[in-house]
Amino acid sequence: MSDDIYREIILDHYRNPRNKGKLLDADVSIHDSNPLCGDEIDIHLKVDGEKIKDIKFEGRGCAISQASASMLTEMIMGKPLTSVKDLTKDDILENIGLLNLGPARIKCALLSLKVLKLGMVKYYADRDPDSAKKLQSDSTGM
Amino acid sequence: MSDDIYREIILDHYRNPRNKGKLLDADVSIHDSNPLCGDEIDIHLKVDGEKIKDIKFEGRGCAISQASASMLTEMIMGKPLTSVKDLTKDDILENIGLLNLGPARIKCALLSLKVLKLGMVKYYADRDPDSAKKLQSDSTGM
Amino acid sequence: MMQKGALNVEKIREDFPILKRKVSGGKPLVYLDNAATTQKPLAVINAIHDYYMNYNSNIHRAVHQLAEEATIEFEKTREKVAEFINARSTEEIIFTRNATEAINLVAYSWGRTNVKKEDTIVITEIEHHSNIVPWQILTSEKGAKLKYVGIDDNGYLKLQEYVDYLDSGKKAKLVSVSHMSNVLGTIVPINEIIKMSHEKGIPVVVDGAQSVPHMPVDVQKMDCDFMAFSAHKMLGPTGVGILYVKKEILEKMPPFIGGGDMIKEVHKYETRYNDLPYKFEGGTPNIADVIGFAAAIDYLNNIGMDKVREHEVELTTYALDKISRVRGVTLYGPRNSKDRGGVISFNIGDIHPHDLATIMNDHGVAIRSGHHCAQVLMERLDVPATSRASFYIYNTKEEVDIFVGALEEARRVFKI
Amino acid sequence: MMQKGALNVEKIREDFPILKRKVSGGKPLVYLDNAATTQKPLAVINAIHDYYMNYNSNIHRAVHQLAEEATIEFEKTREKVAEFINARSTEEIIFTRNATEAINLVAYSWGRTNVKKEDTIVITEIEHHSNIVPWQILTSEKGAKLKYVGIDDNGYLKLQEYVDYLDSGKKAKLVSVSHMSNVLGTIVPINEIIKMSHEKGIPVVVDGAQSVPHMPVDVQKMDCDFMAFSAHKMLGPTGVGILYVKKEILEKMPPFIGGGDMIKEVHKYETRYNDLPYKFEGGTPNIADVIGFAAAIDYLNNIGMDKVREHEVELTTYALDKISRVRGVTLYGPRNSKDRGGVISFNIGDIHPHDLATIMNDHGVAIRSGHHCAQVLMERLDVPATSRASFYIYNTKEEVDIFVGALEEARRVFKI
Ligand SMILES: Cc1ncc(COP(=O)(O)O)c(C=O)c1O
Ligand SMILES: Cc1ncc(COP(=O)(O)O)c(C=O)c1O
Repeated sequence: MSDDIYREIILDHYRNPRNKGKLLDADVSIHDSNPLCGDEIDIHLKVDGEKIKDIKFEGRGCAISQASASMLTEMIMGKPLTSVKDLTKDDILENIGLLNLGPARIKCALLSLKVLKLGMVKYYADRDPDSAKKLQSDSTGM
Repeated sequence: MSDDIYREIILDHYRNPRNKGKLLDADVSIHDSNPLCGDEIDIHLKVDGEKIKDIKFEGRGCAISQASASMLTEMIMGKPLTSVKDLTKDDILENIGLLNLGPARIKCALLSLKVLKLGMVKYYADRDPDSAKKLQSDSTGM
Repeated sequence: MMQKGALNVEKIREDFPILKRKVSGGKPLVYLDNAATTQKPLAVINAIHDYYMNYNSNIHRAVHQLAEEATIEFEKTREKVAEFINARSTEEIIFTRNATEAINLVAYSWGRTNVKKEDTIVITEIEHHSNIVPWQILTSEKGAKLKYVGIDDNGYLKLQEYVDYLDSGKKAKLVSVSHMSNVLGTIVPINEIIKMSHEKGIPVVVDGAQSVPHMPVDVQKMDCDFMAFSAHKMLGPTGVGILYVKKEILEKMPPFIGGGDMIKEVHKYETRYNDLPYKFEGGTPNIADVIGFAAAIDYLNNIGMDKVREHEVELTTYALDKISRVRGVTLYGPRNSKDRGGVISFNIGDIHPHDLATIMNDHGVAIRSGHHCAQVLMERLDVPATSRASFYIYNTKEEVDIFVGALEEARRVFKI
Repeated sequence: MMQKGALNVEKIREDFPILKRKVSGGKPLVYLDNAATTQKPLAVINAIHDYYMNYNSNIHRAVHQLAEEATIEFEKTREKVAEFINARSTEEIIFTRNATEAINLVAYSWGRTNVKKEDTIVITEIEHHSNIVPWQILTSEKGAKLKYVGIDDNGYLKLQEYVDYLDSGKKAKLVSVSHMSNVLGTIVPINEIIKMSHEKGIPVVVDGAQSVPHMPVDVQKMDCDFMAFSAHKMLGPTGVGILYVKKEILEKMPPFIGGGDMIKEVHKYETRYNDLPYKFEGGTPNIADVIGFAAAIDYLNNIGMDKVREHEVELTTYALDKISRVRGVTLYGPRNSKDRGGVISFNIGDIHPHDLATIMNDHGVAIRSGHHCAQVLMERLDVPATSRASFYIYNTKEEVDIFVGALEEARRVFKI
């Protein structure tokens, strides 16, 4: 089991995270942590019209949460907001290739998605309250 | 069982309590209730030198608590304080002829003794702190 | 005979091992003290047993298999509770020790934040001490006032008193009211109370300790802001209470019990609290019993709360009729079974309720006697105490007959 | 081999059914998460079962036989707890939901009465969140201050900091300190702390959540003013905490949870509270689990707390030695087993503790990972999290070996 989870690519993203760091002129920055284990993620977004122009993350935590965040940034960099908005849990789990995580570890894998959704809630708050509301409700229970 | 408890004499004391009422020139008056069931007893004592010159009680509650109080007043009226001070649970249970009460009902039977002890704590507080202390500890857990 | 009733009681009784017990030297147990706590079906007893035998573990914070299993089962109960009372989400369901602690949570957290000097909190004369004392403590601390809505001589709430109070322009900060009296059985017109209160912007706490176990309750339909009840009064284990709070209110409430599990991040001098509902659950929860409670909810759902209510109305009607024929009996509370739960309070002659309970016990009949934690109501009824028989799904008309027979015996012992 | 140790562990293991369980697809369970919660012996599981099968009833207020039986058993536990920690009387023993609620009771009741603006409450860097957050809430409400006593790099309390603080003439209103760290295992010099504090008239709360289960504790010898601990960490059921308070202090404390059972008389606008300890136990208690807890105390008494401690020292010494030989391991806390409990925190290479716990779990080994509800300590250690293995009476050296083997496996998986 462990060998399936901690594949080369996960360890690589964990040890060499992509898009890690601050983003000085971010449009949105958001922070959250997993109360169950203390993993933390900050996401900084730069939005250019209708797409993600730049994204960076900061964080600390387990290989799963950090690799997942790193892989998420690669996945959505440059993507239109409309598609990013609708990302599901399964998209993320597929992206990192971990479909068999137990309920505790799945929270690690989804923390970056949760932070991303909360960031987009902030972004849409005034621009599109309906989307903000939906994203908010998506993010609860993650 | 019930027939053993609710003998003629208990019902008689319940329905025709002795020494019931107020005592206007009491030296000590004390009130307590049984939190488990709400039975209430007030005892008023008039002490003459070293003996109980007069005693009255007020109260409401079950046949056991009220008959026990009534029988207690008869038992100690005119008795020297020194002997009243040392009354035990067993003395009371023997006095009312109920030796087989369960833990809930025994509290009813002993409520008047508890109140009496607390009254004597008050009486001895300044006069004889050691006796007061002993009586206080006797009364807890009754 | 039972087959004709709302429930198949004979079958239900087989699920409750304790009902086979003999007491008082060989008498079959007739358990009529259900308003105090109910008995537990084997499914609940086994769920607790199974937890300790197979997957006992602390929850939420660990990765190992036992912890995952325990966490899943624990949170399943929350889902079942939310569904049972039709809450919008599990975030609105907080586990406490009992209904009492649930009401105290409201008084401490919401109360201390919102209640100010001279404010008024409205309760009623039928309240259980658990819905009186927390408000006495709060109002006396804040210099606020407590107002009681009265009852009439048949045990019905004098709703008009509350209407008049509001109409006269007087304000209330909060209304807290029992949905069903644990002494009189009275079911209060909770929907009206809530509607009237909301029109004036007053939130309502419902003490559902007696209603949730005995009838269908839908917090969204009722639109209450808070609701408290206890698992042990509805087939569940002791040690589990439930507080329902509307999410938008809960979001603004400060925490109550501080400690592990209710935090997101603790630093030396500041702390970020956890998401709902965990923010309100400090320390290791009563894991085994919360899990056991799920089996109780399943059991009740299987029967159907409509049927539970129907059975109790039937039994109460039967019992009221029988008891009222016993000479010397005084009955308290509404006489129409549709307006009340299966809780019958009474007195008989000059027999004190404790003495009556002792005599009943000799016949294997477990009833409760005393003030039932409702001394304000006792003062209103002008009695020091009452006797109380209360029913649940496993009680039968035959048991009512045994109970009434024992009443006649009591008259003989007391020579009345 | 076990026969040579302090305990007959093989025999003890037979009393814990869960230890026969297989996890992660067939691996025998190696349960090393005892600081979070311990497993329960059959005697405890059966006591709860027996209660529900035979004499489940609400207590204190009723006359019938079930209620009497339940009340007697419930109060027996109180006697056993008092004896176990050598309290002077059962009046000093309050049942709460858990250690967390016990500490909150002190903070709400004693704290709100006694702590004023500008007062200081002293705690330490090793505290569990349950002994931090209640004081943060209290001090922020009162405008009071929180002071932390630090630890040195070996995990020992810097007692001198507290000595200096007191010597400099600074005041403290209360000291609250963990007797044993749930992360480092450190046993603090509690007798000195209490003696020093009492010389300045400062009362002391002892968080005994980790010490009472694992070593002999005597509240009279220690002379603490308050002590909190949890049944579930000492073979008992979930849902039961204990607060010990010296009677003379308890007598002056206002109530915390208001409701049924904690009152003597309730009137509309005033209430007389019940005798000790009932004044502090509002609502229906967790009856079944309090009764179950008695069986846990009996079990520990049968073994002897000296022996429990001896066994853990032996096992900890063995484990510290073995773990320290694994390449890449960093150990936290005192290295001398005499100064610590059987709780071992560590990290290994760049493997995050959650990942390590996942790998351990694959080998059937249940350890905990994370901040262990001690984030202030994590900040002090400058790590986001640690892994933690913790022992109890049923753990063996063979289990330590399996655990250490799994550590080596983790190194392989993470290629370090
Ligand atoms: C030192 C310490 N204090 C307090 C607690 C809180 O115990 P509980 O969660 O049972 O309230 C724990 C256990 O988690 C602990 O280890
Ligand atoms: C109406 C009502 N409210 C509150 C309570 C308190 O419930 P608990 O003792 O479980 O906290 C009870 C039960 O005794 C009750 O009948």
